[in-house]
Amino acid sequence: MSEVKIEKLCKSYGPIDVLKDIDLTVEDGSFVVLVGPSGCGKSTLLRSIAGLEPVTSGTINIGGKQVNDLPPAQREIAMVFQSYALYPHKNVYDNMAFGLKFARTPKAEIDQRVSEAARILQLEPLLKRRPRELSGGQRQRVAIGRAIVRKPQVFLFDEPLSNLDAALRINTRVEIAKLHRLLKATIVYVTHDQVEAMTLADKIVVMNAGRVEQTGRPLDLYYRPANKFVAGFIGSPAMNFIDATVAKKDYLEFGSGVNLSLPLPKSCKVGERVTLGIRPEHIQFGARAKIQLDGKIDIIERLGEIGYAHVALPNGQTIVAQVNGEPNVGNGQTVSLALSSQQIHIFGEDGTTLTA
Amino acid sequence: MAKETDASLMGMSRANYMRLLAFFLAPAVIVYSVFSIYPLLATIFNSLYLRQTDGSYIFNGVGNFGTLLTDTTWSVSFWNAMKNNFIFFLIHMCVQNPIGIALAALLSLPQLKFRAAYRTLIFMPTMLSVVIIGFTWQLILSPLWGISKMLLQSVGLGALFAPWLGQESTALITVSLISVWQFVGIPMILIYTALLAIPDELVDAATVDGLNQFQTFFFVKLPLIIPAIGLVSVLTFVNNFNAFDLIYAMKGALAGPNYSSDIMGTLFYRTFFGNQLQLGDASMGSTIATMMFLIILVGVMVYLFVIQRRIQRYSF
Amino acid sequence: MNVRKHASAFAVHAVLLAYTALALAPIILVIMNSFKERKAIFGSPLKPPSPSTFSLIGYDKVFGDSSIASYYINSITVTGGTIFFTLLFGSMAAWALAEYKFRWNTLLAIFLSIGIMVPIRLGSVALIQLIAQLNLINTLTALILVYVAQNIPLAVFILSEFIGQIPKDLREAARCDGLSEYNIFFHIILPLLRPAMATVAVFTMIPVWNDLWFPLLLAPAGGKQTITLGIQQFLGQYITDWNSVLSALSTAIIPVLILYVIFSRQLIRGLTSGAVK
Amino acid sequence: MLKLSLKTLLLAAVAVAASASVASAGKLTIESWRNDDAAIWKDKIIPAFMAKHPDITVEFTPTAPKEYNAALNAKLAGGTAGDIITCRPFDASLELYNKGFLASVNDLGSMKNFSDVAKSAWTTDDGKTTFCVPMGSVIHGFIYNKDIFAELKLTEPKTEEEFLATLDAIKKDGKYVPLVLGTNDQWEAATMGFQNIGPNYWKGEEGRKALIDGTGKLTDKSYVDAFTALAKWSPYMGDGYKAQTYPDSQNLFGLGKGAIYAAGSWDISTFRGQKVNMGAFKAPPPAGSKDCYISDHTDIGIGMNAKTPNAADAKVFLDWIGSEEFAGIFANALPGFFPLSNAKVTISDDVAQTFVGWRGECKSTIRNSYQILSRGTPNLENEMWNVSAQVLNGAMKPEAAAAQLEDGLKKWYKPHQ
Repeated sequence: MSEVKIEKLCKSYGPIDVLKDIDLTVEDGSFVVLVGPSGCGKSTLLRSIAGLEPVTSGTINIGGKQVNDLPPAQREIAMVFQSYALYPHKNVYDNMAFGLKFARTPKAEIDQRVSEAARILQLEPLLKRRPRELSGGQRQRVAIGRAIVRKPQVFLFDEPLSNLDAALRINTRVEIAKLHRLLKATIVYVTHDQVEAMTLADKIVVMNAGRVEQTGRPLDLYYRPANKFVAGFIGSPAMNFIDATVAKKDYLEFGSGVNLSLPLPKSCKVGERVTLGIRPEHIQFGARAKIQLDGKIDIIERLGEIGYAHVALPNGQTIVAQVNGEPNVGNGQTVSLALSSQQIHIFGEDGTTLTA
Repeated sequence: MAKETDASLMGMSRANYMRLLAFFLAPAVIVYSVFSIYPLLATIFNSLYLRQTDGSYIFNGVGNFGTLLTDTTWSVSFWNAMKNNFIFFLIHMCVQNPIGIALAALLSLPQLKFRAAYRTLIFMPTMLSVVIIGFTWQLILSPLWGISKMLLQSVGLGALFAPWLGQESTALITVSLISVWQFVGIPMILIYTALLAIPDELVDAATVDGLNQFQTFFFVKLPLIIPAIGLVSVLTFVNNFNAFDLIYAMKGALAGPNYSSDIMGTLFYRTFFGNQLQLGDASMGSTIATMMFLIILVGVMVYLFVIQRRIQRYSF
Repeated sequence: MNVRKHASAFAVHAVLLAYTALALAPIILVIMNSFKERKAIFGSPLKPPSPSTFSLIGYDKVFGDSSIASYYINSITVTGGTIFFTLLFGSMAAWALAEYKFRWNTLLAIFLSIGIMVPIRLGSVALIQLIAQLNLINTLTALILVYVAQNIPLAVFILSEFIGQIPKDLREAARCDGLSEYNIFFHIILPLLRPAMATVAVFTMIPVWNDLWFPLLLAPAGGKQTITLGIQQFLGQYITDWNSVLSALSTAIIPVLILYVIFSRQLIRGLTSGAVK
Repeated sequence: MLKLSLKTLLLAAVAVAASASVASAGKLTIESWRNDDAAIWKDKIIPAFMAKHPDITVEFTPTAPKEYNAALNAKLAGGTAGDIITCRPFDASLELYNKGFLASVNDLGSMKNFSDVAKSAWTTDDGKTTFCVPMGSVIHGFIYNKDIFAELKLTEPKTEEEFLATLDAIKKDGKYVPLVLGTNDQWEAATMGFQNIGPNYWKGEEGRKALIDGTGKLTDKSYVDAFTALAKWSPYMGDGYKAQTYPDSQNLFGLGKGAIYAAGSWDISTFRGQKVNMGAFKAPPPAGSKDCYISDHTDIGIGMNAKTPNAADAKVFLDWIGSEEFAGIFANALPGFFPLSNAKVTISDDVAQTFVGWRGECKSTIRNSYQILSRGTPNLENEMWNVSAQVLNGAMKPEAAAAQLEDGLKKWYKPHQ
């Protein structure tokens, strides 16, 4: 049972609060991704779990045992670092065996564990090499191997793919996903890349400014963001946001005569300032629809099968709409955009999602 | 060095290109050749001549070196100075550099408070002139002023006090330790820089691997700063075989008692410039200087071609 | 864990504090006693000056010897001149070696690096004769020339490493803009070299300011003594007068310490080539 | 700035160099190691000369004693030395004369005021040319603190036996350091120790000359005895005397913490400055000796830079140095340096008078290592410093010390081979 349970975790450097009241449960065998912009505290949270950062208050439980006062080595965790942090003066075998030696593991067992990890990661031919004789992807695998041999309850990954090039990143992402299934390991994974988060996670934790903004399964976050921050962070290209005023019941004014009649959550009050959010992929061209905005195309980026049109609204705002191969739209053209009413999000002035 | 640019690339005439090179290179090369290389060569040249009792010089080939190394008139002093110089060097290697490394290790600990203040203050003696340092310590160790005796007595070790600077068995060690005290800042700073270059994540990785701070230092950091330690060692060697000021300031040109603190630098000074009734001897002085030159050269070569090649350098 | 952590932090500070005290005590002792009267210096050397033992008599004598001020000016001139010419000549040569292709490039680089390994001091014998022939004995020019020659190799070494790190694009862009090679160096490269120059300046300054050897050989008199030599000679003169001795030592120490404390951050950064955290 | 060519740079460098060279006619500069006496030269000696010769300006520019030889040699070689050169005795100055740096002073009128003995320290081996005007000699002996002697009811010792008894008495009392002398700087051990008491053993000039012509050896009983006498001092020297420097010794006695100080006469002015109530006694001869001997060493002379542009003025100055007037000023301004001229000089300082008074009671000699014997390698004077310090430190037996000196001399000096 290797569950990670974090309660009321706070951390501050002097007057600066880096982590504020974090509650988080990582179920046994699950893959949890901490995601958020840089400086949001996700790495600090991971390092707190690892025991590399002392916490100010709150508790951390791993496998049902409170580990707040345990040094990293006794927490039964293993960590894969962003820069891999391989010992440059040791070969691949020794890098993997190093921690075990210090834990006074019998030599035979070290051998057995290292060769098993090497087999899983296809590192066998590289065992005698030094880190500098390895490619980036190979180093990455050694770093993971070093984690595996520890047989930890929890794997901690700190942006492990950010030093790889785009192609390798996708490959390794898949390998990590496979590895997770193979090892049935509990994983806490930090990244700032929402695509990684979406593809890998059983559960995503979106963090911002030291707080957990929302926790949930990837698609839950995509379809039901709790607030404007999560809505904007998850999904690519990002969700369009248009500021509006509730002029009357179910009626939004965007300024310069741009208005929209649509069903609004009941909690909306007349005169309230809100933000309408809609993802580019939920906008259609030309179709006559109930909820529709007119604008002029500034520029279209075509990626092949799909494209993105940047459309200027009469009130000066630009929104991005997905173009699904329509060949007849072009720059400078005036178009009508149909918004799918199920996919419209309305956020209150404080950014929280207003629900019906 | 593929990045160098040549004349054709810049569309310059050959004459203009030479003028360009001369403009940039001549000042440095001229000053360096005239005031550094020429004197070194001339010294080697001088060492081939012999001073006659009437003050004139005759050509003697490498005879001076034979005299210096084998004729007991000179060789006793020479080997004594050589031995003392090695002791001087060994004390620096075994005391100064380990202390420097230890201080650097402490200073590079994460989350250390007052790091900058410690670093600044510990480096302070290195800033001061050897003359001042030598004199200051002479006062402190002086049996007349009695400061060190008082200090020892205050911790109940008064009986340990001795005129360390005046005893044959302790003079050299005492002077060496004073030099160590002054210059410990240099290995400290160089090693500290090397330690800073080690990525934090590597230390974190070691922590996760279950190493405590001592083990992290010995098994992770230390192997990685070996190149810096090698550099510090060769610097120590060159500086120690060049040392002169401190011993001259504290023990005079005769480096007593009974030449027990005599090193190559003082022997050279005394021989070349003379002392009291001893007249300066330019040729034997040059011979000693040339020997120092050779010793340093051998040391540096050993470092460059034997030690440095075996040292593995790591990029992080 | 917390207790253990505090205990180890305490131990670290205890060690560092102890060493800092060891490093500073002799200096403090000298400065403190220089403000005391003779009897108190000998009677209670470890006590700070009190109103009854306070005395400036030593300083009167030191500053009565008006040459102390000129010694300082000599030292500043020599150190400043050395740093200036070392940086100018050194960066010019470093640039040529790093940037231009010519037949003797590598050989010249090796030639210049001899000076890093072998100290010029061993050539003192011939150097004196040379300086004498040039009629430069007892001039600050002699010292500056020798120090510049002594420091050029290291300067070239550090600066050419640094020039190698300046993006090639920058020079190419300048060439495309039609700048002459001279202008590229003086207007583009030189300003970019500032951090490396700070390092070279520090490595040059400390030994030059503190050197006793060459002032002793090349400019031992004629009012051209540097402060280090001047103090050494002053000590010789007033050796039994401890008020003067301690005041002279303090006079030599204090300005250096003040400058050091003001600039220590830059200085240490220079020494660590910018790697200070 | 960019037009600045290499040529301009070089021109600038030459200009800087040229402006630095010195040329000061009409003004005499004196090179000296006597930085202790700078004030006396400036306030007393030079004004007295300039009162007579208002057209000649004189400046005294001393160098620290430790660096004097090296600095002077460099300056002479570089042509930047002063017009007047203060001369060390014997070979150091002879070397300068041989190299053509010092001019002959044979033709100076005042040279007739000096005896051959006085001139010997600055005369060529053939005795034909003198190159420095003898200025002063120093006498060795012991200075004691009168107050301490009064307190402990002691009297001046007359013999070696009494001397040791006196030291014993002071040691027993325990309040004062009996004999103030340190061995850190080494030279005091030889100069204030060995050369101070030695002449009584080797019979002054007789022994000294025998060493030079080879009839005497340093292993002779007289030298071993001198070292043996020296070795007896150790128990009476201050705590930590092995690390005690010369200035330490001066301070120790100057502060009234020591009773007897092994002295050179030049120390008188130092202790006058520290207001010590002092007296002096000469080196106590060993039991059974009929005559007494003192070390009265020709220590300081003054000559002319052969390349001076102000030769005429310099000669006027040197002639005045040889005069009776200078002898009077010098002797009284610097009690402890005794003029070498035949002129009758009254010395007002009572301790200095005591010192000079010994000339009438005992036979004078100079230090035995100075003439000729320190010309080769190993250097006898250096060796003497070394072994004397070791004997006092208890690190060497007197016989071994004497043997080492003789061995060294034997290596290069024909008459001893």
